Amino acid sequence: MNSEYTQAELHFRDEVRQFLREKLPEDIRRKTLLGMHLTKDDCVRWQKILHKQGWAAVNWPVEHGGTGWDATRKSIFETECALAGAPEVIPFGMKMVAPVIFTYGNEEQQHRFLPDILASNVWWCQGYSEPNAGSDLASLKTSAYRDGDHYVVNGTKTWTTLAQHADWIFCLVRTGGPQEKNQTAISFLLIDMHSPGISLSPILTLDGYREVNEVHFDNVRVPVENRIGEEGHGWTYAKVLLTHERTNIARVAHSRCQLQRARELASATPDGSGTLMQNPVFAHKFAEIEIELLALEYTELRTLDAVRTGQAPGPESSILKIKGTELAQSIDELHAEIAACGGLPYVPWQLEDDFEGDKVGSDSAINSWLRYFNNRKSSIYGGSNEIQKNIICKAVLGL
Amino acid sequence: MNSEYTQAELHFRDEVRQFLREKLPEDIRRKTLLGMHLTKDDCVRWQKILHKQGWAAVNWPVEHGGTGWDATRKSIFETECALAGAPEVIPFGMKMVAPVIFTYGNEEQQHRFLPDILASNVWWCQGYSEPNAGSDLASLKTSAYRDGDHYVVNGTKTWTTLAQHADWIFCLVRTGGPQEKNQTAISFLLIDMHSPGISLSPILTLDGYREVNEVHFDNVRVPVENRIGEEGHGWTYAKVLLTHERTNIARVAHSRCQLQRARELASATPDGSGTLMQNPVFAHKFAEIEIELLALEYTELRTLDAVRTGQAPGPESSILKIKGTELAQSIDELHAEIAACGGLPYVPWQLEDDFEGDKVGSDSAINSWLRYFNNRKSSIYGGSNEIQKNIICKAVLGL
Amino acid sequence: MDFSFSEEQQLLRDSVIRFIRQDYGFDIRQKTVTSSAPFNRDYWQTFAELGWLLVPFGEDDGGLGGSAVDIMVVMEEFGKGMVVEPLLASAILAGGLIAETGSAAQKNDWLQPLMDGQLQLAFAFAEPQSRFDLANVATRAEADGEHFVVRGHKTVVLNGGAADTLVVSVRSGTGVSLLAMDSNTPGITRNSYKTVDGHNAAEIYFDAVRVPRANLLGVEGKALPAIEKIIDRATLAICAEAVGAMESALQKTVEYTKTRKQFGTTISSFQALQHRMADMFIECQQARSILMMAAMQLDAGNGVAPRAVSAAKSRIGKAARKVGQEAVQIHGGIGVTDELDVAHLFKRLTSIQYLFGSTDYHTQRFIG
Amino acid sequence: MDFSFSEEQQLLRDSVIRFIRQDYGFDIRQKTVTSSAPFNRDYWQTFAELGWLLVPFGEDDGGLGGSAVDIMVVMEEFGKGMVVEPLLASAILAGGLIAETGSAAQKNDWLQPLMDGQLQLAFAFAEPQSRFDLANVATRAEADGEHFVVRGHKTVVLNGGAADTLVVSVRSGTGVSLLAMDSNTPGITRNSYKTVDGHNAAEIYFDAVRVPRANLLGVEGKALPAIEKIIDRATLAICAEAVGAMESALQKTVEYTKTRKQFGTTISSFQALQHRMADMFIECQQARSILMMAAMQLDAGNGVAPRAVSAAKSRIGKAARKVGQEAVQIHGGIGVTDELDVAHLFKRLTSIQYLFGSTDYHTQRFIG
Repeated sequence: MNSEYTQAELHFRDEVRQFLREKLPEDIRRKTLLGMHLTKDDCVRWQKILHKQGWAAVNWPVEHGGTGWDATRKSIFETECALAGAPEVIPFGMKMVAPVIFTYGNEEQQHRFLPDILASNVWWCQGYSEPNAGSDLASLKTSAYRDGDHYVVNGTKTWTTLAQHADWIFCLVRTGGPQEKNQTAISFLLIDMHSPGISLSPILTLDGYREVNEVHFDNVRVPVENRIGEEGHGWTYAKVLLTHERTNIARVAHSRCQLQRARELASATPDGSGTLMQNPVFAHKFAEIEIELLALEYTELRTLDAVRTGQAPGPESSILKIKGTELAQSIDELHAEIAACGGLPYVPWQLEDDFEGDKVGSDSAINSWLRYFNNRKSSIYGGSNEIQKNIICKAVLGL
Repeated sequence: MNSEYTQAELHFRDEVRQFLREKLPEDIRRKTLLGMHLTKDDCVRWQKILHKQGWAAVNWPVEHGGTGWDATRKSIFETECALAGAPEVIPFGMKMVAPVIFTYGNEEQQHRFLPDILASNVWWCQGYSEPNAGSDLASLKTSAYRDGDHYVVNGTKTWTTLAQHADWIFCLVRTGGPQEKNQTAISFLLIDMHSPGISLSPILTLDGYREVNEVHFDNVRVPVENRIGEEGHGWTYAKVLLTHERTNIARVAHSRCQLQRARELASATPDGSGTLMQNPVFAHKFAEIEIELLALEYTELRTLDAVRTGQAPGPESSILKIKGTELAQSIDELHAEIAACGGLPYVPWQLEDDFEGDKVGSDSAINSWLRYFNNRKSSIYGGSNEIQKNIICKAVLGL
Repeated sequence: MDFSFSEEQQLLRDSVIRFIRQDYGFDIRQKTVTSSAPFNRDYWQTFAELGWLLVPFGEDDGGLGGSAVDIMVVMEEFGKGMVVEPLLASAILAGGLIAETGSAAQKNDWLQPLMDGQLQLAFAFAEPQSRFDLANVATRAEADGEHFVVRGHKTVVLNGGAADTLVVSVRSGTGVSLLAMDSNTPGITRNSYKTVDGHNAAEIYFDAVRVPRANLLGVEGKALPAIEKIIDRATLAICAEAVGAMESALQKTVEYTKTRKQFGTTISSFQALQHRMADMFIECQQARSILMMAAMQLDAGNGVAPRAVSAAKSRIGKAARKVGQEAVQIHGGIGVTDELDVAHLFKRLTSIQYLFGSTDYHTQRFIG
Repeated sequence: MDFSFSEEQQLLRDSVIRFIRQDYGFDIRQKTVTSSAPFNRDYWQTFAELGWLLVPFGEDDGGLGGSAVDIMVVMEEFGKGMVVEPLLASAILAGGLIAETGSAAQKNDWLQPLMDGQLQLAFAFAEPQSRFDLANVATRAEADGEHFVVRGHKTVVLNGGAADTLVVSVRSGTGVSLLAMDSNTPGITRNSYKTVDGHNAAEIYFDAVRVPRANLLGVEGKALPAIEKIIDRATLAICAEAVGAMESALQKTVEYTKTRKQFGTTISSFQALQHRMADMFIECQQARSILMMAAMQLDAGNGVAPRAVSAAKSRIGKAARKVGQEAVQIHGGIGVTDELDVAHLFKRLTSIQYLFGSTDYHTQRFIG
């Protein structure tokens, strides 16, 4: 049992650090560290820089242009990116639909879709949740009836992140009749967002930003060749993908980076006769979070080690989701506390690069409350923490 | 809206204080403040002192020898007793069976039982819980079949506090056939503990003390005249009594007294270069408990005020049980933390008045862990806190 | 001991409840919040007509009594409706300071028009470096004949964008003083904005602002006790607001779970959620209890009031955090959208945790 | 990076598991605990025969390697079985100090017989006024020719009742020193007792106890670093014990809920309890993770070990509190009886929270 990196791994880490020092654009870095929403251009610009380096597709096999890294290298890469203030990849194309396509898609689909994902030429979004099926994915209602060599899709998807940028959406749809209630009637479709019959309704999140949308399908015709795998097997493919989604969800490096920023900010915040960081009660709370993060880091490493030695990331990885989001939220809350009433002004536009005018307070204070508000979502989306506990109860504790 | 006492109430408070100063035996006071188990003699001695003063039966009507006090006076009395270190009354006779007897018992039963309870001549215990019916009282199995002018009782009661001292037990028994599963088959019996067929099995609690027992009934013959009220109505009587049990369960004054002791002890406990009470993190935790207690005090006062103005103590009083026990437990835990490893030695006998020998550590440290252990029961007994939450959900939130 | 409201308080409460129910629906509130106006001025007139602007003031000043319990009654209902009109900033805070320290002439100039609904006030006290310390005042007022010359920067001044008259804490001589001044006085620059919870506020910069000595409120250099006293009243007011907001959040959460279906049943049937709602209920009740305690102690005026207020702010801050977060979490996805009232209750409950001192700050102030 | 045990560690672990399962049932353990013997001396011989007494020591001292991971492997299983035989007090603590500071002759005198199972040791460091401060030593050793004369009082000395030889921290000259002494040396008085968790301990009084200078361990006045190092190892050991005890408590709780019926169904079907057990599981996993982190840092010996150990003790203390309390609460009435193993796991988990520094103490030490 030991926690040392090999020489090769240390060398790889240095290489990543140097790349980030040289290639990460400063404006993107600033926004990321502040926890701001990035523009579409910001995201694509960074992805294309990664692609040029050959590091865009961290979790893809080499044959499709992926890095082919093992779990340790992936972890080193993601850690260094987060610590340096590089944005996280928008997951829908790269991390979510691509693994389904290269695992379950046919060769034609792989050639058609993967290169554009790899090069960040197309923007994908996800069509899983529906207005009346939050965590209960299997009860979805969006229908796709067969009409010749097309499906005709009707229904509404919701919580679709950044659908306003998207060229394509991957959807779970019900291909069986409505009487067929169970999961075997669900299929996995790729749908061109420019198809006639698709419309969007924006949903503002509680920080006032258009982060998610409802996507309405009104007799949208989708070629049958856009179906992944077999009809009625969509649920199986989606589940694999959900597990995939959970493996990097602890966001340890991201949290460590934000905690370090909190320390710097608190050390510069006056409190009584000293600084907030010197306040013993604040320092105690801070240390408890730091320690929890240390524990989570090793929980994640243990999971990676289990993957390395051939064990699948079991339902124990639900811990990563629960603790990862709780921790990120408590760090957001630390930032909100450091900012205190400095977080009250609602002036997000002054954080943009092109803002001209008198600024209110500090950028970090201004964005801290908005980030705290917005990230309440993280314990809800992607399988709510309550669902994760149900999984632990059923699959681990046998309850 | 105001929280002032009237002149008459202030005068009454002074009277109680003087009485306690003069009449509370020092040895009993010491044990109570330490949170030790009292002997039967301790309990009876103090009850008889109260009886001599006419203050034994705080919650009884005047016609049966009670004080007839209103809610405010009762509260003043109980507060002053707790702050002075007077023991709480053993509730089974005085507070639990007596209200059932003077409310639902016939005149003969009232004459036969109440005077001895008032004078603390007999010791009562409670026979509700059974080995397979913890919080689920209605599922009890102890049977009482009719045989002429007797019931013949068979079964086992458990968690019977201090049954080893008891002369009488009041029991819920099943008088309907076993097929009659619901609550309408339950009757309320008074049973002489000296009856043939009764035997006890002690249960040690986790502090090593014989606090509770199993009481076994093997063809115990109980005269029909010992039944309270009508056959099959026992559940109704018991429920009234359970509500009664919940009204003084917040134990605010007791907690305040113990919190004050914790402050004194922490102020005398070295920690780093100062005292534990000067440690900002400890002081913060202490203050949070102090504030919670203040809130609970006013929650209790609001309940009392509601009773005064004619509203029954509703299911909201479940809060008093939940918060009262949680607070008392967190104060116990403060004492355990103050004692730290000083609580490790298991030498309870050295706290007894007649102990001769070399003492280990301080009495308060020695008893602190035992009290912490033992009082884990308080969130379980008397309707567990989970059951109280169910009550809130059902009766208050309509869930 | 008596926990019931007086008849007048009951009437006052009913009138606020009626207004919120009939005129202050969530959609209407949001229309104000997303508009460029700092708040709805018609409603302010309504407040004046209904006499609510008199509530914070004693009868000597032409008010209705001004007890802490009175303020509590109004603010609790305001909390349920998330009212953004600046009763707190204009009347309780700035007005309260003038009532506490002003001369008869000063009250005539500013208090009377305030109570009539004609004048907006704001109290500018916080500075970028002051955090929660009311005595940490860097804005200076130098005497210059019959004037003071004021220089400095006040931050997040509640109602600062709308105020006609500012009450400003300044350092002058050896202590802290209060100056009232027209917000259009030359040398004053305001940068106004909405806050995350829909109220209005401003950064205010003072660049050699000349203020007549006659505008000094109370004794020069001795303003701190009055400031502390009025901030304590304002703290109680937002505690009451929080209690109202929490009760509303709980009620809406319970109702939502009774209609929301998942896995073929309403989510109100999930015991894990039930017990968490029971915990929210307990938080609400404990918060209400300590609020009443603090209100009664403030009205008793017996010297323990500051500690009582800090106890309340600390406990209610804790409750506000938990109830706000749980309400959002139990609502699930819809709970993090701008369209849901609960999301806005959560935001206001967050603000209240930090306004006039954070939870930890007040716990430490309680310790003393 | 590698989280797997070596083959030797796997074998060691299997042998402890087998012993606990076959020979250390709860009833047998309770027989020892309620007897007047400090522990079961036959089992101690078994430990010696199985080589477990060699585990904490390096190969140079005749041990098996003595890594922190090795200690972790044994202590975790001891935690599950609630083993009361004094591997911690005798071998890891007192033996560890002798291995760390002793001369070859001293190791021959005390370490060899310890590893053979022939000698019981104890480390007397805590004093009534010292709380968790290892440098707070009032017990004095005055030099008197070739002897020290020791006066003082050591409290709650683990295994103090059974120890043949005591290692005592004393103040001598300008610093803290370590003296080994026969526990029957004239002037030593012991008041022995059981602890609430079934171990044995003693108050030890030193009244002008004459100890030969040859019994000084290491350099006079310079013992503190060695003491801190060994206490850190012992802290890791009880952290591992806690992780084992918690896992056992969780497992027993889950099993109990599957059999216990209330309201016509097993209580394992109540979702409120289910989610609390999920929380317990998460606590167990986080505790295990940080334990492994600390063990690896101790073995790396890279200077961050003390902070790593404090992080582990702090986090595991928190988990121990929660898991212990919840296990009792979910068991209900039976959980607070002496007859249930879970009640004893809870008691041991409480002890571990305070041994070698409370949760808050270690959080503060982590801050530095």
